[in-house]
Amino acid sequence: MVRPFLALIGRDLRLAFRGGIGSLVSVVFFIIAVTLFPLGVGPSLDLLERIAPGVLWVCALLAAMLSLDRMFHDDHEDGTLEQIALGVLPLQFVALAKAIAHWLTTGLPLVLAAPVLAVLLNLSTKGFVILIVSLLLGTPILSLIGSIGAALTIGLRRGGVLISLLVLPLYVPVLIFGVGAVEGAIYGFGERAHLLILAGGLIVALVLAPFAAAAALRLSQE
Amino acid sequence: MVRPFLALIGRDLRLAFRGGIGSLVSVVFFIIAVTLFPLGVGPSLDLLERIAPGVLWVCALLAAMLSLDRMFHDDHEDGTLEQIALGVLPLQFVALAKAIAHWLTTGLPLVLAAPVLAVLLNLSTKGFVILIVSLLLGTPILSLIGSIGAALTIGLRRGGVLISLLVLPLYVPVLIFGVGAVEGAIYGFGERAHLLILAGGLIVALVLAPFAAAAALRLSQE
Amino acid sequence: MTPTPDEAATKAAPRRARGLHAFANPARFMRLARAIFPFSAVIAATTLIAGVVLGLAVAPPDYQQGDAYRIIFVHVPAASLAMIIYVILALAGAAALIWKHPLADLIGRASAPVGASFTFINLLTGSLWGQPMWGTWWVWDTRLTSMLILFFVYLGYIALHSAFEDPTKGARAAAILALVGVVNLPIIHFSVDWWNTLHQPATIMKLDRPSIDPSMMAPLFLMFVGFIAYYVLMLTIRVRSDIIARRIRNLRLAQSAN
Amino acid sequence: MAASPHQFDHPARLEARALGCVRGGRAVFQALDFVLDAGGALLLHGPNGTGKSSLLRILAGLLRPAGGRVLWNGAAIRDAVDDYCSQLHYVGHLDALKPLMTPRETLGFFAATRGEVALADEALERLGVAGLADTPGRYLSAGQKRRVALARLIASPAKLWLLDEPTVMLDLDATARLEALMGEHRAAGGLVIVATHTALALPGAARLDLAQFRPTAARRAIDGAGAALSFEDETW
Amino acid sequence: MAASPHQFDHPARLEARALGCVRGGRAVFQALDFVLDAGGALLLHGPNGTGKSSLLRILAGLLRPAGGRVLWNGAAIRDAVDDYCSQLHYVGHLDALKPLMTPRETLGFFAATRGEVALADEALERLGVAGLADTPGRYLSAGQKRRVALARLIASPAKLWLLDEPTVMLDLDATARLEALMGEHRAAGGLVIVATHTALALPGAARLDLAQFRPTAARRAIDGAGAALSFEDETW
Ligand code: HEM
Ligand SMILES: Nc1ncnc2c1ncn2[C@@H]1O[C@H](COP(=O)(O)OP(=O)(O)OP(=O)(O)O)[C@@H](O)[C@H]1O
Ligand SMILES: Nc1ncnc2c1ncn2[C@@H]1O[C@H](COP(=O)(O)OP(=O)(O)OP(=O)(O)O)[C@@H](O)[C@H]1O
Ligand SMILES: [Mg+2]
Ligand SMILES: [Mg+2]
Repeated sequence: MVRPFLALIGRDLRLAFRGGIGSLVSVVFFIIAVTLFPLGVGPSLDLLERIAPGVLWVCALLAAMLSLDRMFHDDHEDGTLEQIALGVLPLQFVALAKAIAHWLTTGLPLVLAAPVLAVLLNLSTKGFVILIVSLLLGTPILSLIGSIGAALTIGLRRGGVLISLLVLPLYVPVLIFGVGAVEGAIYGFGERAHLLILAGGLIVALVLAPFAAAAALRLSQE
Repeated sequence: MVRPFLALIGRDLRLAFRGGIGSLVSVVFFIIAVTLFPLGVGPSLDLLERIAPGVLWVCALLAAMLSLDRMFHDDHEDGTLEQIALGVLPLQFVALAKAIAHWLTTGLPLVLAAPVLAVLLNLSTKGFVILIVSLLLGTPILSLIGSIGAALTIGLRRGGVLISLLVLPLYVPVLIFGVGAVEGAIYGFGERAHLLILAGGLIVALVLAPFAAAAALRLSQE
Repeated sequence: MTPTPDEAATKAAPRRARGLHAFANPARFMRLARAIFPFSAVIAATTLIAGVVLGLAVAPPDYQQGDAYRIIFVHVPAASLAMIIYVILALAGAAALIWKHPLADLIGRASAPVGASFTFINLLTGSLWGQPMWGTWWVWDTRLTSMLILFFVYLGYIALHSAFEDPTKGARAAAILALVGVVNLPIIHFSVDWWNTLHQPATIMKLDRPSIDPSMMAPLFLMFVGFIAYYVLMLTIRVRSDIIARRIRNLRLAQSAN
Repeated sequence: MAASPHQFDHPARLEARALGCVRGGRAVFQALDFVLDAGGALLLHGPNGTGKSSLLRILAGLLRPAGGRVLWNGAAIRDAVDDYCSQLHYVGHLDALKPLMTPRETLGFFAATRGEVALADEALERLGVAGLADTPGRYLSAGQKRRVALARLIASPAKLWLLDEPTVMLDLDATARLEALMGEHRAAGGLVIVATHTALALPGAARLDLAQFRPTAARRAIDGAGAALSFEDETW
Repeated sequence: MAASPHQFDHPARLEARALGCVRGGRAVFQALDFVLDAGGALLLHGPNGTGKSSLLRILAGLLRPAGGRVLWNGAAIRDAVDDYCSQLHYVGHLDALKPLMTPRETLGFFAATRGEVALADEALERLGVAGLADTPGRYLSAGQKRRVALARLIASPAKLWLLDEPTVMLDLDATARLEALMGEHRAAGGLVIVATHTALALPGAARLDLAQFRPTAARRAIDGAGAALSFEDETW
């Protein structure tokens, strides 16, 4: 069971690497979106500093959301998904492997790019570490919840938006606690509670999301 | 020449309507992104009012950008594009028709949704009309420029990011003048100049973009 | 080939569920719906008219807000219905997934637009009310925000349902979503509550709760009953028309085969 | 005839009992029965749209029948899907090849999802595309892709082969290779079910004409209407 | 044999002169010549990967040859692409059908892109799928899709038909219909070029074995290296 699981993750990573810059969809989007803000909102440093945690987290969330429709799409189109379904790996592990690969190729790069962008937005240095930690805890939740939305919309033309609409309400709590942690650190009213909730959410999502996604996958093959 | 041109637009619109809510990609993304901001930045009305023009325009721009990779993708994948290329319509008109259909299904809905979202972000009422006008002038430019990027990345896996990178530099001026117009109206230092520049940009884009896109289409054909 | 009932389901299903399966018979459901239809129509019409009359003409104006408060007679029942219907949606989703109850699909499909409309009515009346009361159409208050998110949840449900050409598949997908969403609703509520209280204190003057006068309570209650009757009415109409539409569609498909 | 790379010792039997299929709300076939024993082959034929592909997907467990059962060694496949899946190979219309992955990698990956190690070189050799083992999928012609898809049959063992129009795009050489492989597989105790419109040498194969199981127009309408409230078209 | 819906009065001639093709940096064929006159048919055959599909795309103007020219009525097609395109029909591997569009709409749309009005009903009738005219593409079986794709040939007139493995997925009935259509088209003065691996009745057709134009291994390497910097492989 472990070998097929790792094979699936490994293949997704390999394809992502071969895809060249194309596989960096989310980070590139993240960077673009964040850099547009100073252009749109104006260069005032105070203002930027105040909105920095929110802008960073919202953009991270949008970036994670955008690549979701690719999670199962190609594999479904070219028949790979039905072959995987015929393999020995139970569908919830297929979903889990996909979510992990998604996080490694989108969430993790986001986390790595965040510090640079935080400087760009003049984020208070007190928030730096917590920003990273909150992203580290939050982005995997986004990938896991996202795998449900992606599985539900397999085979639908233009599933992309639908996914956004489906996962958005589920992303809101992550956003609120993520930003809450960073602001808590900056304004000094504490970040622990928020981070603990994020960690708890991650565990719950790890346990439950693959089952929901598996149910959706089962539905997806015509 | 007119009939194939209208047939192309008509078919795109019909497919968009049949796609149900899925065809509202951009508006849904626009609405989602805009609603996420108050959640991230906090509910303070002052702050929201100050960043409203920027947030609205950045989100509109991202929304328009996101649906670009769909412009030629499906038609390329299922062989429709090669049939269209074998038709009588010169490629620049194919590109123009695609850009128009793209604007009708993405840009126009954005313009229509903007007032409601402006209310949510507490945009000053003085900026309302100018926001609409600037979007009406700006979003077609985004579609036209976008058609070049979309044509250049036809057939590339994950062309999505590449498109973003290609069109972004050309989108930035639209963003700056769009926001400039709205802020000019709100803070009373005038919006005419900005709007005129946008209108000029639109005319230039209408004339030149289809040729560039056609060249890109031809390049990918040969 | 008569469609055999799902074997696994019949084997695993508890007795009650098999009882419910009786209604899966379209003909029986149609009879039931026909019976309910006039009742719900009459109740909805009378209570809504009475509620409007009482609310607009009989109830006294509020000493603070004047007549603007009358919007409450729509605003509050709409909010309740919006939430009640989501619970029904989730229960229908569970029934569809666990007991594979076909009627549950149709109920979910029929309920969602009604729930979404009530949510929208609540949002709309609230923001119309907010303009005179708070001086703004919208604030990012906890209750408002979670209501807005509920509206998105409804839209997602409807969109997912209609995205599938094959109605049964759409129903199953939507059922999964409804169940996932139900886990999420309390979380949203809770997190949104927390979000607002932790940040800067609310800048908006909060409305004092009007002490409810019986003359105000009566129309409120009537409107509430009227909304529920209206919902039942819509449910029966939509489920019935769904069944008929599917029959027609299948007949047409079958004919086009040869 | 070279020896098959895989030998199957225990006898196996696949049975379809009163299978019915409804797609898009329309009854496609009904009351379909067959029995296939180890070493046997079944050739599905019939006009376009009579349900050959649908039947193969039902047999692969990818589509749920509207009625009836599929039995593998006497047990309903729905009760032991995982075990059953690992004993079959399904090659459908889609080649399941990635533009960025080479045939060798592809075969390795699919064998891994079955918990096995791929005999990639041997498999590609047998299909006559050993020279393309390291050419990314995007550089392959239609027939070359098809050959790689068929190489999955050899790369990891499975008793039951379900092949949907396998000869499509294949040239004469490749068709002959496929015929040889099917012969060896049957000789080794495997089962083969093929849907095809073209001539294919399958000595002693049973033939099933799907057109014979078509419901009458009247029945179809009734079933379709009834199925609206049941679970037509459910899957997995 | 029913009369073709379209008649072509002026004679036409298609010539290939010293055509060469390089794909993915590798030379596929070279020095390929043929002449085809009105009423004639050319059957392309040869093992997988010898360049049949590539040749057809070159003839359709969708792929640029690495060398040589294609002449239509004596003029190089590159000089009058638009005019040439409107005189040909290309049916490739892809069916160009949308899941959400019905066959009638699809045919209407493609005819419109050619500036014409589709004979949709007649075309679907001729391919035996008149009953599916209003069924969305997603409900069609593989062979039904293929029939709709082939209906494009009838829905609007074109002198030159370029067909890439048209019989794939077709049943016997549909194959016979296609053969009849090709016969009528030729009788009416049309030209047909078909790449196929299956038997197809094309009386009096010239045959071209692509394997004969394969460059030698040495040549292939040289050509490939030279072509690496050119615009190989840009396709639609
Ligand atoms: C768009 C804006 C608004 C939204 C989305 C909204 C939402 C809601 C909801 C969901 C409830 C039901 C709460 C429950 O049943 O537990 C409710 C109740 C109520 N709303 Fe609003 N509301 C809005 C604006 C307003 C405004 C402007 C006022 C008056 C100034 C108002 C006054 C009330 C009152 C008096 C109740 C009933 C009291 C109670 O049950 O606690 N609302 N609203
Ligand atoms: N898109 C492509 N990019 C690069 N090389 C390609 C591409 N498509 C095909 N080739 C290569 O070009 C050669 C000719 O391919 P082509 O598809 O024309 O062959 P074919 O004769 O049609 O084969 P088949 O019988 O398998 O359809 C093959 O060797 C193949 O590897
Ligand atoms: N995805 C689908 N959704 C709904 N109906 C479908 C779907 N695929 C096929 N059908 C319908 O089901 C019937 C059987 O299709 P199937 O693909 O099994 O036929 P087939 O025998 O394989 O045909 P072919 O020879 O054309 O491949 C057809 O009438 C078709 O219209
Ligand atoms: Mg088939
Ligand atoms: Mg070919």
